[in-house]
Amino acid sequence: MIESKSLILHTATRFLLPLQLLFSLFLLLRGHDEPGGGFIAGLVAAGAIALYLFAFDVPSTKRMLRASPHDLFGLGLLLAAVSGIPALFLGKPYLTALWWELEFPFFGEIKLSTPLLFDIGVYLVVIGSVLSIVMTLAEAE
Amino acid sequence: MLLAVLSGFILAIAAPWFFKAFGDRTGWVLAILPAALAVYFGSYIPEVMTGETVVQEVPWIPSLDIELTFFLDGFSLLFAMLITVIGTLVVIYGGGYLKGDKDIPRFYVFILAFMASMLGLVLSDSLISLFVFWELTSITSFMLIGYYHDNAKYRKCAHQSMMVTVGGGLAMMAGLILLMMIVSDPAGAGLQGAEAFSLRAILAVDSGLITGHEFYVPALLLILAGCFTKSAQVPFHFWLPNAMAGPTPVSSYLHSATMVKAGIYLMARLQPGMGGTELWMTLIPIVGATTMFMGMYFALKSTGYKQVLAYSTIMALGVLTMLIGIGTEKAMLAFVAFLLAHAMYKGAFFMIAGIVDHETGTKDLKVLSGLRKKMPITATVAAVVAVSLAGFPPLFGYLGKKMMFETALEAPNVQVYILTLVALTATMGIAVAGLLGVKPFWGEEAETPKPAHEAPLSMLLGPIVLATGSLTFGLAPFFADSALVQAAVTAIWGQETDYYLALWSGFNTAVVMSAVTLVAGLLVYWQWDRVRGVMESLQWLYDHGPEWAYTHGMDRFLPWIAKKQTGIIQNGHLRYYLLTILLTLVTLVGYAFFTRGEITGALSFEVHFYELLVVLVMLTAAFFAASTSSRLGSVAAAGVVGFSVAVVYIFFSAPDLGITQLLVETLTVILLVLVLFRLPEFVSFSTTAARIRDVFVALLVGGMMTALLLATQDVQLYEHDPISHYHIAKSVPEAYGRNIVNVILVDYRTLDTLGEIFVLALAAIGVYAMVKFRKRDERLAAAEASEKEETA
Amino acid sequence: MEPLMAYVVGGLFAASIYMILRRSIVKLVIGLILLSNAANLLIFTASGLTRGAPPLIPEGAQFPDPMPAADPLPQALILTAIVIAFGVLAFAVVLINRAYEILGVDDLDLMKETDA
Amino acid sequence: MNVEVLVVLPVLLPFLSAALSLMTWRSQVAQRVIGVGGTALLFVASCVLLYTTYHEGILVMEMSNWPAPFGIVLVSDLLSAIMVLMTGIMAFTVVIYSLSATDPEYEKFGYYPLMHLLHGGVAGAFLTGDIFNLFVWFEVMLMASFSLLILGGSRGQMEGAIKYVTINLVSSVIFLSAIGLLYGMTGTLNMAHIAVVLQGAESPMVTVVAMMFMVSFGIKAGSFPLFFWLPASYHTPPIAVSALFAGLLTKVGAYALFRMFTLMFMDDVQFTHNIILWAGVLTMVTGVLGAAAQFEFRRILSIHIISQIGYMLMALGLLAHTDIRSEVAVLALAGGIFYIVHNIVVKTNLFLVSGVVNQLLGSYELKKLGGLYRHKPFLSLLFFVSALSLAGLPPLSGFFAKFAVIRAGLEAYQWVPVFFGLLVGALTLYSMVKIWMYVFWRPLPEDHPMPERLNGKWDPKTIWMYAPIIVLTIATILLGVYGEPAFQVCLAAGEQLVDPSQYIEAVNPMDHMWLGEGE
Repeated sequence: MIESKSLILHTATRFLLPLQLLFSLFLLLRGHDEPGGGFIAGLVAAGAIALYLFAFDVPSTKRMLRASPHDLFGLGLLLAAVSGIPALFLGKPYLTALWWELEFPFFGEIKLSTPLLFDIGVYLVVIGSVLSIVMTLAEAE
Repeated sequence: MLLAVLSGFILAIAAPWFFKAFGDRTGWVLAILPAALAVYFGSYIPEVMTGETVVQEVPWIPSLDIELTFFLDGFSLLFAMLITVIGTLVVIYGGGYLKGDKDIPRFYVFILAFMASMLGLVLSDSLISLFVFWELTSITSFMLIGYYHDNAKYRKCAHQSMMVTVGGGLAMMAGLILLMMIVSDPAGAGLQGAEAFSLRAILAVDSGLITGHEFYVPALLLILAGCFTKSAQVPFHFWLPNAMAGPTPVSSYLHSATMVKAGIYLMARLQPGMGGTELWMTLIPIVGATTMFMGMYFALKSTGYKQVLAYSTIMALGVLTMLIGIGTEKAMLAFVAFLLAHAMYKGAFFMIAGIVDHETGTKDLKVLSGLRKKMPITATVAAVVAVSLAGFPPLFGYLGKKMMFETALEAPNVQVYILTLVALTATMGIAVAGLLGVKPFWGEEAETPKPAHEAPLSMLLGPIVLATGSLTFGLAPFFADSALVQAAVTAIWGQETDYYLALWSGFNTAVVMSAVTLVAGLLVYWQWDRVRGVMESLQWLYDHGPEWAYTHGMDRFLPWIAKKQTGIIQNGHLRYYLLTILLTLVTLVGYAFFTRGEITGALSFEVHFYELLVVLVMLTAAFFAASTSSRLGSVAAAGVVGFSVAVVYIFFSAPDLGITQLLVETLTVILLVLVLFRLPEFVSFSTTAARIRDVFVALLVGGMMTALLLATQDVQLYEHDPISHYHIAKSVPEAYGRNIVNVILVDYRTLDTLGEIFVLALAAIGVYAMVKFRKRDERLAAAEASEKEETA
Repeated sequence: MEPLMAYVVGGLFAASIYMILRRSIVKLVIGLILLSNAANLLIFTASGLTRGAPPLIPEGAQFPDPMPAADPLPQALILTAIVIAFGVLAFAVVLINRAYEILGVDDLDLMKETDA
Repeated sequence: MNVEVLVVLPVLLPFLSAALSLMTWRSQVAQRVIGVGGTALLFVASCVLLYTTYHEGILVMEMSNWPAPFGIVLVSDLLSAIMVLMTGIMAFTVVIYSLSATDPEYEKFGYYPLMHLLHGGVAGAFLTGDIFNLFVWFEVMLMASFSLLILGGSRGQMEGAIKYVTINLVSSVIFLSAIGLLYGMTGTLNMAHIAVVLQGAESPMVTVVAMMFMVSFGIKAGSFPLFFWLPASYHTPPIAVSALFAGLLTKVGAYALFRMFTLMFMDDVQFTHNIILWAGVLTMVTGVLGAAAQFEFRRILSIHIISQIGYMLMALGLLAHTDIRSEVAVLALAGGIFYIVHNIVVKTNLFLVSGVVNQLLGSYELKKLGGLYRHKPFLSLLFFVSALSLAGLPPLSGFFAKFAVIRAGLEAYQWVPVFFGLLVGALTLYSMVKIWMYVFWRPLPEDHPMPERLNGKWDPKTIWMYAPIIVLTIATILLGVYGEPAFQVCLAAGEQLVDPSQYIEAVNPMDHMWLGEGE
């Protein structure tokens, strides 16, 4: 495995990672209106963590993540699949979009919706899967 | 009647438990069922004799026009009686014959199941349910022939009989469906639904409508293929002698008295509807007569007791077929008489064969001699049935044979052929009767492998009953005549006949023939060894008959062609698989294209310079990737292609696509690089010829795709807007999203996306499983290896 | 532009087909990657190409600007197809790696044990 | 909840099971409980779905509440419902079988989630009424099958997987390209809507694109000359996986052909269906000959799948030679569907039996096996029944399936296909009897030590292996001797297929037809 122990890379990665993750969240949340969305956001986040992985190693990446990639994509799948179920109880077809407009004290009005939940599911699955593949390969060394 | 048939199957399933309860006496206990059925069917005799037909309608699979309706007329009744009476005797006999054999429960299971199938066959009204039972008899027969399955040769025999009879059966199925199509032709009889498969309904149709139909000839030939194979007619006869691999009670019941007569049964049934044509009256008698002659010829040549019986059964089946083919009124009477006579004497003979084999340990007729002192009852019975077989008065066999002569003398077609063969067969028949009934029991007493002694009652019962039957019916033919024969003849002839059975009906040609053949036959018997010597000198001929063709076909040709084909098609080369698939695609698409399509799109090349640049880079990179011998170069080039594709997406208004493609391409290249360094460098593998071929195919496929794109360019089959206009219009007001692509992904077409993330997850699981999974032994080996290293 | 793209797509197909017909498993898998790109471009082209009109609706508007915008549906389909292809190809890439480790060869002509 | 919810359950349940199963990755017990529970629910749901569809007509659910043709619809007509029921049965029985047949090692590497996703993908493919969505389900199903195929990582699996993956990817690319071209021409993805647009369109390019679909599905179905991936791979994975593949996967391709070439591509039947017919004939012949050359239990069974697919294609192809609304056409399609049902049951069952045989004697090579009729008569009986059913002998399901197809063939005057249909039946019997003679009748080879398991007492642990086999064997018997209900359903399904207007009306893509308002 390409394990550069260079200090610059370490520092840069440590510094970049939160920014990248934040950026990916931004992409995720604005995806419904501008280019972005679960896939792109997930790929960006996965790329960021992969960079961290190359800079450090698998165990420390796992520690940093505090969850195994399997759990990430398992959760994502569950979230995505379940996001369609509430509609069933309202007598609507599976996956029908439901919208709630919530007032938050600081952020103002935020539209919460099942498509957003679904997109978060997608986001998690993309991160989980890509990381799982990359980490598996990295560990196989 | 449904219950009568089903009870056999049910008892068959229960038979192993009966065996646990009753042990050696199981045969006697189980025989109660066939005996009861015999009584049950016997009780119908008075009714059926008056010309009544008893019908029980049972629906089965009406969607396919299949019924399970049963009917009982004289002919079915005759068969039902044979099946149940001989069945009773055989079950008892089998119990004695196989006593101590640990597989005996299986014998009971299949013999009872067989009996039930056979009953179903002769009682069925629907041709399809008849066929179902027909195949069931083949299956049960397979299991019974293979009873001694530890012996490789016997297994092969069972296999052969199954393949031949089932193969014929398949042809018959097609024939039966064709027959259905004939009678349901609206221009003809126009039978509807299940009626068109009903035997009774078909026979009620004017036979001209059937024989005049364009499908008559194929239907007849296909049905005959089934009948001929099942009833062991030349050239399909060879399986029957081999079927003697089964235990003797099986041979006696299935391969002599009942199952092999199924074909005869069906032909006789169809005779009023399909008979009477030149084809019928020529083909069937020729096949029948030939079979008859060949059967007797080989019977005389054989030396094993059961072999002789098997061939003489073929002879009898030939006679029956021939009589059906001749198809006159008298022929039908002769047919029924001969059928009954044969069932009785041949059933008895098989059981005697079993007794002899069982009690002496050999069935070689060259060895057997002078058993009469040790086995007096057997010898007496054998003598009686031999007389019947030879066709001497006053036994019933005589009646059958006399009627046969009389019929042959009035055969409308191919009379000379028939008469010649009849005379020759009768002559040999006398000799064979002698071989079976006289030679083993009379003369000097010979050594046998086992010290001979009389058989137990269970085994003697069958032959005694059957021999008594032959004697009674022979002495008092009116008894059989009035009870069964006339009713049966009426059933298959369609109306009552003027003929009747009598021991003496005046001095005529038939009597002369009987006398002449008798003398000649005795002569042959006397000179048996010499005759056989002559016959054996023709061995080469026998070795290259139909059986040779069958064996070669099955054991040589089929595996050869199968291997050859598999070697060519499934050759293991992925490239050839892909080539075949791609060429198929190009051929089908290309053919459809050239026969109907055309390129209509306007070839406008309104292109921006930077676009041209990107696609040129893309193509160059693609061709570089394909042609380079550098691993890394190839990967990099593929990456360039991917990135140019992303640029194209962005140029043409697809920002989301562009970004995704960019990210995915990056990841793919990373993965490739991660993995590639563990793989060897390219080595030039393919030959130049292969390369040229592949370039050619590649260009074909590429050209096809280009042509398709160009040709569909201006094809717009819809009158309205594409559905995406709806997506655009509703995106803001109803889906609350301004990025329409994303709205499609998470709202309009969420299900696609759901599936897609499952694919991603699956890929991750797959990769994980592939890399991490090590077989336990593999892991153990690895652990051991590392241990060794450590100790070292 | 579409006619040109038709030829480009054809070219991509040809290159990728040529690659999957090679004996090396590495070429095979690169060929598969190109192949999926080619198919995506084909869909993209088949439904018509539009310059400079992404299917995005400006804030406060009801319709994209300018109109008519590019057809968003094929884009969504391609996006799905890209991600699916990524999953499958990642699997394929690892598969050839494992296959090489286990079989010890990378020549497809030597991989014919499982066939008759 | 409306009754339509039934349509989504066969897809949703496996996915939820899979997601749960992934979350409980580390607990073997939980995986097994979810495995059995999830597939049991799937089975029940599929039963109710068929029942409801049969009695109340075609069920449609417009996913995400967007009207057809704009959103994705899931449609359950009888053909779909029948296929989903088969999925449910296979899922449940095979998972039960896996409980004692599958190496516990596999369970640590996603065996159950993969299985669930395979079921979900297959069910989705059967139910969807959207052509691109069909592609997605195909991919779900394929990806799951890829991963299951390599589980165990043996040499054979690797080789088989490379061929399987490559050829199936090529098939997917052809499929995808065809969808793209079709969308370009019709502007829609909803299958009912496409059917409406194509009706009477008489564009020559439709037939051309139809050829691409035909080739793509032909590959998935294992049709001649596109089936190579199948004999190369199907016999390599763990036996429960092989069994499920054998039962379900190729049938998805066959289903797709049935769906596309009755609903959408019906303008040029003389051309398209004739190709299917003759492809079917060649498929059955090559398949059965391929099997005759084999001496390995699983390989014989694998290659036979191809031959059986031939009958299904033949049934569909007969439409080229009948009046589409005629009874013969209905019979042909009903026969084809019944054949699929029968084949799924029997083929899976034979694979399961081969697994038991392997566990008893430790081999799949016919020449190393023997003696089972002597020592395991009950197992022998189970095999014998299924084998005869496969060969089409009465009164088992295979006979009636074949009977219907052959009868339809004769009534359509297709003598040559019928001839081969019958011949192939005989050769199938030949192969099955070959197995019977080697494995069951023949005594154990002398150099082969008698495994203790052979004479030992009944091992209660194997109950989970026997139970599914017994159930499936009873199923093949009942589909034969009590086949009327099943056949009625198949006939009704056939009637729906020959009259696509039922399907179209149920989906009703025109009702909401949006005429570009607001532009």
